[in-house]
Amino acid sequence: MASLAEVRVEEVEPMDNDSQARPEELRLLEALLFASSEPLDTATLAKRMPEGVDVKAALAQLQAEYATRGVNLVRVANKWTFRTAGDLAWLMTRESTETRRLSRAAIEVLAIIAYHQPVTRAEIEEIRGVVTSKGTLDVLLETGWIKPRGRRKTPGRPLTFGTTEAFLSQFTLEQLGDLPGLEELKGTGLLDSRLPTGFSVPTPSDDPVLREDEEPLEPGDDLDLALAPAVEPDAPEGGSEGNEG
Amino acid sequence: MASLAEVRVEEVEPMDNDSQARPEELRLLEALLFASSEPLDTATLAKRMPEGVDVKAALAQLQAEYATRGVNLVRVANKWTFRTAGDLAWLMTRESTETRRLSRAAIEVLAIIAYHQPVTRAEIEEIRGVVTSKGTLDVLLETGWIKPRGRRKTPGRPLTFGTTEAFLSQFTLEQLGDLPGLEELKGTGLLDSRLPTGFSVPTPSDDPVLREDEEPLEPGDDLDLALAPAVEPDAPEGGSEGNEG
Amino acid sequence: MTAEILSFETGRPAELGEGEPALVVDVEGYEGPLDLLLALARQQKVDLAKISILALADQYLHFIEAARKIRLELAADYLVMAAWLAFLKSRLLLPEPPSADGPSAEEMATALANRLRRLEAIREAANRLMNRQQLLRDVFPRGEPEAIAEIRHPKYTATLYDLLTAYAAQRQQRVLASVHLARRTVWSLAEARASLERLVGMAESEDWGCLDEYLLRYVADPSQRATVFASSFAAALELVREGQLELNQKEAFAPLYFRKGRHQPAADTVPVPDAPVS
Repeated sequence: MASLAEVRVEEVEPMDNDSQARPEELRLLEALLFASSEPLDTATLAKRMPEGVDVKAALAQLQAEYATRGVNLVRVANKWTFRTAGDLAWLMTRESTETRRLSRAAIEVLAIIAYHQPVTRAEIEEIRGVVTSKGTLDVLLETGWIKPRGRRKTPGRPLTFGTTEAFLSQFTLEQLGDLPGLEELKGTGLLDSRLPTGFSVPTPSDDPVLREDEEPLEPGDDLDLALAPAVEPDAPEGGSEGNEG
Repeated sequence: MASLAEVRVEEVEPMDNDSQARPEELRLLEALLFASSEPLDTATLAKRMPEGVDVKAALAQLQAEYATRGVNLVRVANKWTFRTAGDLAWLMTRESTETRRLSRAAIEVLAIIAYHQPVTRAEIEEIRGVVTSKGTLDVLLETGWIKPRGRRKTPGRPLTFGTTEAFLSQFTLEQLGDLPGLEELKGTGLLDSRLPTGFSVPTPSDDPVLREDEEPLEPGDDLDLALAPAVEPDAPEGGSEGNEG
Repeated sequence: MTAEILSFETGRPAELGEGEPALVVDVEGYEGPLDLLLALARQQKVDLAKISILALADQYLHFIEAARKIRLELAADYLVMAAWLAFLKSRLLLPEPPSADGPSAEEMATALANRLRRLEAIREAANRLMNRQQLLRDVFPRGEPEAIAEIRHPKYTATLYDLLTAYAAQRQQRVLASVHLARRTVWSLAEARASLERLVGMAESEDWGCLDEYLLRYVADPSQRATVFASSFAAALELVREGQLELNQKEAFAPLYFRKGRHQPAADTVPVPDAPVS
């Protein structure tokens, strides 16, 4: 066995020689990105690189290098990060720390927020045809994937919800435009929720800049209360939202 | 820039083709080691690998592959883990400078060292009439403006302190002798002109040549211990130096 | 029904008796009336755009009726939808009124079909989203991140002026303090007597002088007054005994006056503060 190991190491050596010609900036990027558990954006990386390094080119090269490895360089929320290769999920199951299982209702609400954002609770309910329980929104808020982003300038000033960077990171999306099936949905006109307000815009956006029909949250906003405006805590909600996916 | 990136990616492609021939177990090990929250030993890795994989050989190959990269596969206490390359430690630290004013106590001590060097801690204390806290000397040593230069040939062999070149540079002095003497200090009104006749200000000198009553520092000198010989960490020091800042 | 569905929320699968109709078994899995409608529409196995809303309304109403026969309660949402569908059905069956306000029956049916399509589309999107590689489920970040260490370099500042001021103040303070402390703490008897003798010697006139006044002139620091006074008084008494000095005090605590002694003293004529001689 030991001898086999040695043979293999020797086989590898030519590769090492190759990589000595590898630009130093790849080593630096590699080290920075490897070390960090959080995705890093190009600007942050550039700041840490020596002057004159073409960070974008180096990242592209690094991404190509790692494409076939067990660890890939991916772009999420316009930031770069190393992640284990998707096809190795089977291997990684032990690492998985009891991932949250979202209820079917929660998954639907999350999708509606993602594809229709900014969207109010009433609009979510209009699409689903059912009252959203506070618990469902709470669970989603807890994941950190959605956030209240403002208030709609309509009577009652309802909260508008949108997705976060953590959402993009969770689903390995470079940007919101990469949502699966988004183009088809836009094509069918189904994203236009056709609410009487006429405010909805058919293209979802997580741009933190508020839309014309939104106003900012106020510092003292009691989001908790705002989430459950006039809904009974029990019966109708629970009743309408039964089963887990 | 974009075009450059493309060119580079293309250059890398042959390498990708190479790595397609890379044994799958290297990908698996890579992913496992990357995602693990702690170093893994060979036995644990072997358990996660498909049957018949020579884990030791694969680890050796992986280690060789990563040897010249920004991230190395290292062995810690018989367990394997990825670590950023040792020579890139500088990259993994963020340095920031913050401007701080020296405390009044530190400035006093510094001034006494400047004028009376070579001077021991006990002598400083005699001049100031208060115990000098270790912290004050630490801060001064940190500034790089003072340094221990030898030991006084008296019982206990206390350290003697003197100023450095950085001191001269900080205070824009061509040489230590440019520090104003007694008459100049009186002339500027810093010293009271009615001081008793015995009062004198030494002619400062930072001549590195040890004086007759000094002996050189020894290589293994534990300067830290020497700085705080037998002083209580708390009460008397802090109490006597309340005038910081 | 409510109760059963709540039990669903706790994750316990609904248990149904063998004899219950399959139709009702299904109702509990639905996320509200729209979901139920969508499921029924699926049974038509046609494009939702071409679905027969009339047939769908019929199916829904049948379903609700069947459900009500067995179950006492249905969530209000389902009943509202039933009512609306019954209304839509009647509108669809009747000829359009000539001057209809609001949407026509056809438009209402299309709107319902669109709602169903939209719900179906978002579900499909949700599925595709959830099937993406998810962090901590399929792909993993660095398990043992290496923190970027923040090294703070304090840059100390001090000016030459700071340095010289500190030095001068420190040295000066110590020197002056040592001078004062040595001289002022105690006025010895010998010092007091010498001073008094000088005072008396200088006093040419035969007038009374105020001892307190002289002493005050001597002693700049008021805190030294007590020791100076005590020593001087003791010295003065001795001088009186020797006949070199006469003392006078009008009453207790009144100022002490002195003048040069005129004659040799007699032991019994020594004035004492308590019994002053006028």
